[in-house]
Amino acid sequence: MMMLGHLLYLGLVNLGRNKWAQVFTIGAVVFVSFLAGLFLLLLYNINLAVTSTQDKFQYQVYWEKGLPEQDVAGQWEEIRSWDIVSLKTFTPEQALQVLVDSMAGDFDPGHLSRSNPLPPTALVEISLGVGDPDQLAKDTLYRLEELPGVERVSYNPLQMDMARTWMSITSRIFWPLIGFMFVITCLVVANTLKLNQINRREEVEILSLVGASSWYIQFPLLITGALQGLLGGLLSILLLKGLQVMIKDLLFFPPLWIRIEFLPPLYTVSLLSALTGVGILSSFLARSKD
Amino acid sequence: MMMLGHLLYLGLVNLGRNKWAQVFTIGAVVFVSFLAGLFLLLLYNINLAVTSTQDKFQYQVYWEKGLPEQDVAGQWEEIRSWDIVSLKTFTPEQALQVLVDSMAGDFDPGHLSRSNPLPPTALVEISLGVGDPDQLAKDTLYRLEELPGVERVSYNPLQMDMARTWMSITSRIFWPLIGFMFVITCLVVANTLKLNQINRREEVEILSLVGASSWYIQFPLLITGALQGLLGGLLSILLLKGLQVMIKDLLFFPPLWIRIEFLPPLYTVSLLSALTGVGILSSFLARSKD
Amino acid sequence: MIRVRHLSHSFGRYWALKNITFSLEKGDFLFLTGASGAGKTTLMRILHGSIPLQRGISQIAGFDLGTITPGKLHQLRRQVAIVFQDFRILSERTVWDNVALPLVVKGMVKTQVQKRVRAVLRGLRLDKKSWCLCREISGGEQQRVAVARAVVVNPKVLLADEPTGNLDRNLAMQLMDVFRQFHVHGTTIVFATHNEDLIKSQHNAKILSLKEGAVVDANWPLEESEA
Amino acid sequence: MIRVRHLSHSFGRYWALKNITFSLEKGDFLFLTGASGAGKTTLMRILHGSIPLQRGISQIAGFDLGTITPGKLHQLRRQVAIVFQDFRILSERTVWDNVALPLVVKGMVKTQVQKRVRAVLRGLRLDKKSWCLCREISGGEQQRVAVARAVVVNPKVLLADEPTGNLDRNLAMQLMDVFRQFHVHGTTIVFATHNEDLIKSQHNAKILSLKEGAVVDANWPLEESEA
Ligand SMILES: Nc1ncnc2c1ncn2[C@@H]1O[C@H](COP(=O)(O)OP(=O)(O)OP(=O)(O)O)[C@@H](O)[C@H]1O
Ligand SMILES: Nc1ncnc2c1ncn2[C@@H]1O[C@H](COP(=O)(O)OP(=O)(O)OP(=O)(O)O)[C@@H](O)[C@H]1O
Ligand SMILES: [Mg+2]
Ligand SMILES: [Mg+2]
Repeated sequence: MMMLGHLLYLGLVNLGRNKWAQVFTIGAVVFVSFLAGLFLLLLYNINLAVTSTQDKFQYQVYWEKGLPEQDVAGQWEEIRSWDIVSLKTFTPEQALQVLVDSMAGDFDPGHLSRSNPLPPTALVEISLGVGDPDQLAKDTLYRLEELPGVERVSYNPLQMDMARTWMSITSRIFWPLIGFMFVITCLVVANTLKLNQINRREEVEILSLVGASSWYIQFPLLITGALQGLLGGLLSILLLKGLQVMIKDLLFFPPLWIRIEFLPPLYTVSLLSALTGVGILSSFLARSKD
Repeated sequence: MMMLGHLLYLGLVNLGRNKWAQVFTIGAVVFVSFLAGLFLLLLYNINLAVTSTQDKFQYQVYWEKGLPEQDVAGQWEEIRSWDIVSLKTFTPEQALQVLVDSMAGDFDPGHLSRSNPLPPTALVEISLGVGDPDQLAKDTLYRLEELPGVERVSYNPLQMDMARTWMSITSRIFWPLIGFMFVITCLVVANTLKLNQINRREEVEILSLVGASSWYIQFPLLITGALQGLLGGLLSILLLKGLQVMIKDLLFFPPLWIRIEFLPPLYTVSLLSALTGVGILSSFLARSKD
Repeated sequence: MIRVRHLSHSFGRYWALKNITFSLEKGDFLFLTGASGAGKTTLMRILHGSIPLQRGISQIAGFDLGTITPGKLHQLRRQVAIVFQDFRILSERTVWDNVALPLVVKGMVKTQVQKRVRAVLRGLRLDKKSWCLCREISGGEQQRVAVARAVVVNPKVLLADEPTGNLDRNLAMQLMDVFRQFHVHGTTIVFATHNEDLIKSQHNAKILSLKEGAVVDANWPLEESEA
Repeated sequence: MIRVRHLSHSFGRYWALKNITFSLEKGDFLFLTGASGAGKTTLMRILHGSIPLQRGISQIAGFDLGTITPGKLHQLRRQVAIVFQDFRILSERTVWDNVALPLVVKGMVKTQVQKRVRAVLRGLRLDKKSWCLCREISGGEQQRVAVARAVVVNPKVLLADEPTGNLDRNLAMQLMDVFRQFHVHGTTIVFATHNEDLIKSQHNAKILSLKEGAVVDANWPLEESEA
């Protein structure tokens, strides 16, 4: 037990040797994981933005022309009672107004309003957040189409494709990225440990010659690796948080209105433990003879 | 002269020592610069996409209602002779048709066409690629407004803002990113050189004791650093090219139609020379005592 | 305590040891002599387990070097201490740390360690240099640190490879006194040296002379009486 | 050739050399003696420029160690060769490479280098070990490599710090022969040793004895006649 404490202490002492090399390494670990964290932050925020708009799905519903206003209004009430996000309704008059507004200045709708060519319409927005989005989208489509008096329901299938594409891109980039981060960190940490070890080669040999067990020799190296990973990770998370605070409002303007959020705790904790693990791993890597 | 060749050779020989450490380092350099290259590639391509749409600027031109068709057509011809990218023209009939098409199915435009409320319009697209975009946009606006019979010219000022915002974001990310890449690469290369040097410490000391000049001792280290940077850079560019070929068509679908392009030669060459420079730089860093 | 039979060792095609046979009992004192390159260091390193045994039989302090596993080697080395010809001390540590190392590595309690280290350093006239770094002491002082590190564990067998090469006559004699003390208390000692004065100074010592890897002379019967 | 006046040197608060004064002419042969820790190595290292001069005057082979710049040190070291007590040879290089090193570093042409190295290795009985790595040769062989590397440059001054500690009597005498050859050709030699037989074997040699950093004995007048 006392021995274990002693070995832990030796691992810590190791960090004090080759000071410059340690600084270089932890620096490199910091920068690498910072870069990776930045990438993560980017993806995470784009993801937030995409899902907050793209998991909603819109239908444009057209009723038959000339339907009594009360009937249509009744159906609007019904739709409103469904599990939807929002409903925008347009009587033929409102639709015409929108149309006219979108046109050049002094366009007189007078004669149009007398024989309005437009049907009543509504814009229904639902959330695809829960369950199978495909099924949900289809179900809602049927329900809308089966409302009496509804002539046509249009929607943009591309909208869903976009969201899906984004997800597939992220997942394609995400894991390779994380993998990369690991490999680099591993390489960098292993490199210093290697250096540490080469530097300690004589010491290790002498330790073994005076009767130290290989456990006594290897364990401190492992601790050193873990500490390097952990320290580098902590510093890079601090840096990242600083950056996030600085650029929080960078995209907070029309039409984006995106606030850059920090990574959730789960992410940061896994980042840290991953880096620590990598540090330990590389202490094994460093044992390879050269 | 012969001495110089001998020293170059020594630098090369250095690469052969601490083989694992060299592999780790060049590996780390490769991955770091690959990551940076990936970032560059991403930015470069988004930039391409943004500028290919955003450096164009659109005006919607509305003529007075009831203007003789020939007059308007004559002006269209004139606009077409300007230095513009594209011109889409709409007679009142065409405009109505577009309007009708955009509406629900069986909407009868019969009575509208008899007293068409819409004016002749045109969509003018110019390129802001050369000169001062603000000035160019204003000039074209005046020219269009001064055409006889033009009632109003509208445009979306946000369009330019978006492009500007993007540019400002990229330039904010770009240089820090490049800086980071440098720092990491520097750290990683310096680390190995440090290792190399610690490993050679005895040799260096002995060389000095038997009468070697400090030039004889330092120059090979410099060569080693440069070679590490260069080699790492070359490998990472190869990797990047491979990736680009693989993901070229990842975004080639509607509505993006983006083909991911490789970095232009200027970029790759500067990347390589920068990495080589960093290698040399870090050979100086590695000289710091610890 | 030590039993070597038909031991041969080659580095590549060069035979550094040729068919060596001898035995030592507990408490024996052996001088190993021979010209430079005769194989003295090689023999010591085999007995200490730092070069694997190639041919023949070699037993020391109850361990068989032909069958010992790497995991057990450190146990052997806690019984069999060695003074290397090139010292092998940690130049960046203090004299004290170097001498305490074999005890610390065993997990001995601190007060014990201090007592032992202090005694040994005093015996070798190193007490004034305790807190000097080993790269900052003279050649002869380094050599004595190497000796101190070996004797501090109170080994069953003490292998000393040319431990007086950097010492003047006085110190060499003092060092012999230290060795004799251990010898008296039952430590088996193998002492490689070129110094004939030292050999003469020790009575009832066994002497083994090597030449180009083979035994050329010995002052006691090498073959065991096959009882 | 060597002129040392009132030279003192301290490591921290410890005075390793105290007010040393002596002079050597071209072709002198000096034995430097003294117990372990007397300051022999320190004096040699100052003369070689590996420890900066603190107090007093020290001139060697036309260089003044008080005013020499780091950029000129390598020129001094091409005239003044040293055999270190701890050898300082490159253990991962071959014997040949180690001995050729000072010549390669000067930029000497290859054929010259070969001729010289071969001659020196033969003189020190190392020709059979030319292509062995230095970590794979015996202690005495390493010591001779260190000597070979020093004499190969044909130095004006040869500083040898305990160059026979790992050699048997025969080899020590052979090494003395090599030194004598250089001596005859005009090399100034400073030889630190504990071996009294060696000192006796050399006639007309000067002898300087140190004790705790001070000169306690010398067989020639130390103070220059202030002409
Ligand atoms: N690792 C090795 N590889 C190859 N040859 C070796 C190795 N170690 C020793 N030798 C050779 O084996 C022979 C015996 O070496 P050893 O070190 O045992 O001699 P020694 O008796 O200790 O000599 P010395 O008195 O000079 O220390 C020498 O010729 C040496 O060159
Ligand atoms: N770098 C150093 N820092 C502190 N003290 C030192 C340093 N180098 C030598 N000393 C001390 O100076 C004294 C003289 O050392 P030096 O090496 O000159 O002795 P020496 O005469 O060569 O002895 P030996 O015969 O044992 O080699 C010793 O007591 C030593 O501990
Ligand atoms: Mg030996
Ligand atoms: Mg000395």
